[in-house]
Amino acid sequence: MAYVHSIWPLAAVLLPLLATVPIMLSGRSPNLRESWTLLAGGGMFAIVASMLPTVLAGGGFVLTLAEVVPGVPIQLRVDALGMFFALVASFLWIFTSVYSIGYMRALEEHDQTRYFASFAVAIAATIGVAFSANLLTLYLFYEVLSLSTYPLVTHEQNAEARASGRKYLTYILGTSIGLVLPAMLIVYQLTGTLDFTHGGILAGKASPATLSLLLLLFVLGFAKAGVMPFHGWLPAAMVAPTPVSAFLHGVAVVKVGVFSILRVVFDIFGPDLLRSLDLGVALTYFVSITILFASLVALTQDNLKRRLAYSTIGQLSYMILGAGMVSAAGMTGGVLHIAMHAFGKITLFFCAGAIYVASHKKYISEMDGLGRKMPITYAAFFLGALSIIGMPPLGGFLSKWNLLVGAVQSHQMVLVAVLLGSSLLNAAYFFPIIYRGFFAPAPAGEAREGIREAPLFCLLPLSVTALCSLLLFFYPTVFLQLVQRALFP
Amino acid sequence: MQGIIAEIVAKYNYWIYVVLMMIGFYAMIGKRNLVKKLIGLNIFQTAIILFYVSTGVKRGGGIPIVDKHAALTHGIDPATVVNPLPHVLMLTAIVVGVSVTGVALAVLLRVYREYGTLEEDEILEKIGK
Amino acid sequence: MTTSNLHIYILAAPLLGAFAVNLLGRLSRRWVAPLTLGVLGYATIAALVVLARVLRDGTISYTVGNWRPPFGIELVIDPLGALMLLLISAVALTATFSSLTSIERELPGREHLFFTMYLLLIAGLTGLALTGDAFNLYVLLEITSITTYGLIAMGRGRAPLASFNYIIMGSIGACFYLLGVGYLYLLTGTLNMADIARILQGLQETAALATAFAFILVGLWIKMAFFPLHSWLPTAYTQAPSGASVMIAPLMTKVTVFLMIRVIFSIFTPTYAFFHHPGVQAGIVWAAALAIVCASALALAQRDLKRMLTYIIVAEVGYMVGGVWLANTQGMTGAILHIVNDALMTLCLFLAAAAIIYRTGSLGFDSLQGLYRRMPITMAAFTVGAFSMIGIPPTAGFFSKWYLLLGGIEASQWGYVAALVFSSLVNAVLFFRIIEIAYFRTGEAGHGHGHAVVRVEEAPLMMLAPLVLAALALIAVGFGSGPLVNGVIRLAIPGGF
Amino acid sequence: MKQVQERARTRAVGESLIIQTAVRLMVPFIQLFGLYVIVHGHYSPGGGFQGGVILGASFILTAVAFDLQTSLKRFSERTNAIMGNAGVLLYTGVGLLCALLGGLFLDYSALVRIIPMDPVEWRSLGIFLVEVGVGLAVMSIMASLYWDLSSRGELDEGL
Repeated sequence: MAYVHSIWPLAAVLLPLLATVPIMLSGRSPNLRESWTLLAGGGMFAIVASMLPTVLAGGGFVLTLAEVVPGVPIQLRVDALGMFFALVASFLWIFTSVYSIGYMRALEEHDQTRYFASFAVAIAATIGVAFSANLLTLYLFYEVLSLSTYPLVTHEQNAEARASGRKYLTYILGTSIGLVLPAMLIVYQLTGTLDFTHGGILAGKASPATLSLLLLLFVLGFAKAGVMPFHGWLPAAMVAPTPVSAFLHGVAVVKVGVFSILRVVFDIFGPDLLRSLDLGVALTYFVSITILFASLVALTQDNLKRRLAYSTIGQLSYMILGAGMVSAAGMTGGVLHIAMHAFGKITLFFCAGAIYVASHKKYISEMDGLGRKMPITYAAFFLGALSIIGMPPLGGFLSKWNLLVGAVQSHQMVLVAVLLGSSLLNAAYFFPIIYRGFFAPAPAGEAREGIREAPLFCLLPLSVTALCSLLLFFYPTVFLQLVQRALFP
Repeated sequence: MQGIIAEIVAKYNYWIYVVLMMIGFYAMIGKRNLVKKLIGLNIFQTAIILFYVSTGVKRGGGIPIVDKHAALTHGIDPATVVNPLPHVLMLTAIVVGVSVTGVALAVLLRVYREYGTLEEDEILEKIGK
Repeated sequence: MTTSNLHIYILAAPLLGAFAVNLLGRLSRRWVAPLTLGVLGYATIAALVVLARVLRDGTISYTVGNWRPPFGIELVIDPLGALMLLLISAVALTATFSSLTSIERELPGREHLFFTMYLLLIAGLTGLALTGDAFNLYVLLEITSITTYGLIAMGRGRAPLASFNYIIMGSIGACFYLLGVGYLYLLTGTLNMADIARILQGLQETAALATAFAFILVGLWIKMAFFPLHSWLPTAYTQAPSGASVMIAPLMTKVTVFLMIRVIFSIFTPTYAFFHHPGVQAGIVWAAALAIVCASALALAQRDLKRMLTYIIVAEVGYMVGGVWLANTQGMTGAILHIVNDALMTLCLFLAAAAIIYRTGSLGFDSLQGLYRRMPITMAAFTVGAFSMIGIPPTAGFFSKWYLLLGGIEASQWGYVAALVFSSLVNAVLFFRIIEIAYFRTGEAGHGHGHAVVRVEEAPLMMLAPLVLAALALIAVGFGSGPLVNGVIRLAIPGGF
Repeated sequence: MKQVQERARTRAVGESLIIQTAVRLMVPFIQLFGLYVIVHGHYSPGGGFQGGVILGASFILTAVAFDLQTSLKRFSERTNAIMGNAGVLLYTGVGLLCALLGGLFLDYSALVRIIPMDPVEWRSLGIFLVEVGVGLAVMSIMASLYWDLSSRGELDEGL
């Protein structure tokens, strides 16, 4: 692949980062502040999209910032995999911003300036992760993301939020410093480079035992991916405002974790190495536990956002599962699921937030009959849930189908069972919500006159993302092409 | 046993400094009065100074002050004079020691003004309150 | 041999400045600030030029009074020394802005006395970076120590007592060093470092050399507060006037670590120091690991910001000692880079502490509540310093930790690697605890929806500007660590191990 | 004679006429000797340190025999501090002057540029200047060490 030296990757990262300055300065005038946010979001998406044709044509962009360690510069590079992720993230950020404005204003939240500033830094870091050319750069942006989302998690500032923030940092920083950093150093020690190279850099450099240890360190170390046992931060982080949950769990944080693992699996280890050492199989079995267990726990949750959180934990491991299969269809499905799950889950979170804004309800058991009051929200929720479960005609079907094919191709009937079983569980924890919303009688003696649809700023994004989930089933071409480019150039 | 005694006798000067040093060391650690600690420190330093000075000694060496003209015409036989360099070095070390003592005494004055005592136990008791 | 006098001016400027401040400051206090800043500004610029010159032409040797070494006193400025020279003068210059302001309040009427000692201390540190003579090193070490005793004793409350403990410990350290040099003198009959190294080549088997080495090492360890010889440091640095601690804390321990490197390289040679006594090298790395773990754990127990920082300093000394004794290029690079980075981080954090104390009068954790609203810029800079201590890229602290860890992995010293990682995690806990208090606890009841109006009370510009500068320097050094390592530090490490 | 007796009676405990008179006689000679040691220091045993200590001792002797105030009247704290600083400035100043004139630090032969003399003569004179500086500094430090420590830093009554 030919990489062109270009300033654009940096521009995509810097635009939201620099937007924090006017956002903080215009804290007294909310309208101005929000227009900066939207401007940055739109601009960033435009920059990312403008690079899309070149990437689809097999090209790419690269920019070296500074050589900080011999052989490892801080370098940004736009390739197909990164483009795929950046496209999803930057596109969804626009809607998250719009939704945030509606949500925060409707609830008259405090410290909105800090909120929007942290948000902008977070998206900059996310794009940075997507465009990282080597593990060190990725690690850099990964940490920036961890730190910039901390104020978002602790936004409420009460004891519970502080405790969650502490938990969040303990998991995220603890694993990244304690596991990823040593693993990265060992890789550097072994190979003298950290560059993401198609086909991996580790082949023939270390013993199988060392490689297994490294893989374990990376998979567990990128705790944002929520692989058990380091998943505990995700439900805890649900104390954050809902747009944060939507953004964290739909787009940025968790996907960054998965994306990092995929990067490492594809471009540091390389599928061939995994296959030759049977590490891929070990990986799939390892994450299967998370898939099933998380789905089971989700069934028991009454708090809607917590149920979604556990659902997320399960779905994230699908993506790693796909990568671990090291078969063409499996890997395609895994990567594709990043996008499909992002659109589906962000819809679900938007809906959860819209319900909270409209009715101040957090628990599923209280939501009987709400769907009749808020039909649009619930319809969107229905679409999102279908996509996550993997039903046609929604985007989620495509990725899950590919995963199933991949499992069959690699003759892992256990995985087929896991995938099917998990889908059933998904259905089991989503359908009751929808059923209760539309068909259960409203509890007697509760005044519900005031409840109606959430404000337009909330409603619009969730409708769009729900429709996108639908459209992705019919027009997945761009994403499929990117995945093909990324995996089989 | 014989060997050890011979060793000690042959290098008796070093053993004296070791004993002196240990006395100073003991005073610094064992004594509870801050001034006594300081005196211990001085003994400690003095032991090292003596150690240095003794390294310059030569059997039969005289004072290293020589007549200018004699030195210029005949040169100096190094065996006839002790090595003056350690002495000069120790002059500096003594000055350092004096400075340390001076600063330490000044500091002790402030300690005394603060706590009204120089006994470590009593000071710790007062801090603990 | 050179005839340029620039490097001696770096040493002479603060020395002359010290007494000029004392004399003119008696006439009018107005002289103190311009003189101090002028002298240090000059030293910084000159140090930059000297560094450039050393990098271009190689090591500079300078003889005082034109007496040929080994008879005369020799100054040796190698790339490492030149780097230290720049570090010392730049950090001192930055710190001075802050201490001028805080001393004006803490020691009114005695500014000239304070800055006399302050400049003498800087002169001593500069001399340490320059000297090529083992005995001069002792004298300069004591000059720095004595001035530090004095500066610390100028603090309030327990400061004199802390200073006295420091005097006892510091003097024992210096005496040990002197004793070690005595043995070297017995062995070689010379005090010039290069000369000693030359003569020692044939004497590596003697027990006296091992004794000398042990005495010198232990002496320096006491001076640098290497755990468990650290007991004097926390109270002394906590109780010192904040104008003094902003300069002492970043520089003293770091310069002593530099001295250890200097002694190993210039006197004993790395081959002897690291490989002659099997087991010693590994043992010291383990001791360093222990130091890091214990000091970090002790830091967790503190409820006062400045005191907590002092324990972190002790832990960082463990980083550097361990890095040096890993005995490979990566570890040594890490240790030297960490000397630079740690000086800057400590400077940043202590400047922030000084600014906070200037406004709130206390550094207990309870008094930090809501500080992000009251002093946003100070706390932003503090956060950068904290991130660097934790080791989050792209701040400088990450990169030195990178090399240290790499060295540890290369030497298969897993205990040390684990200790470093553990300490980073502990630092994360320590600093986020403070960030949480200062950011999310506003001090009012409840969590207060809506905008609680808190007046912004930033520290004066004289304290704020150096703080921001230090924070920016941390990021700049982080991005520039590649050139720094390749261009300076690699040159400073002799090959052969 | 009567006056002397009167003064002897009103004297504080420990102050003795004999000692005071003796000290008054001795001090000039001690100081002269101190100067001698400084001046001859650069080519014979002695020097700035030793001479300075002797000079300092003369002030301490006055303070011990009379009281602190008397010795401060002869030689005030302020003068003392200025002389001490000036001593160091003289020492470093000479060294720096050599450097500024194109030689190395403390390379006195460079001072030829000021007054053309034999470089060897200048070396001797240069070290002499340095010794004077050192002597001044040491003298003032010895004196102020005693003054400050004996009066707890307040310079009032003394021991």
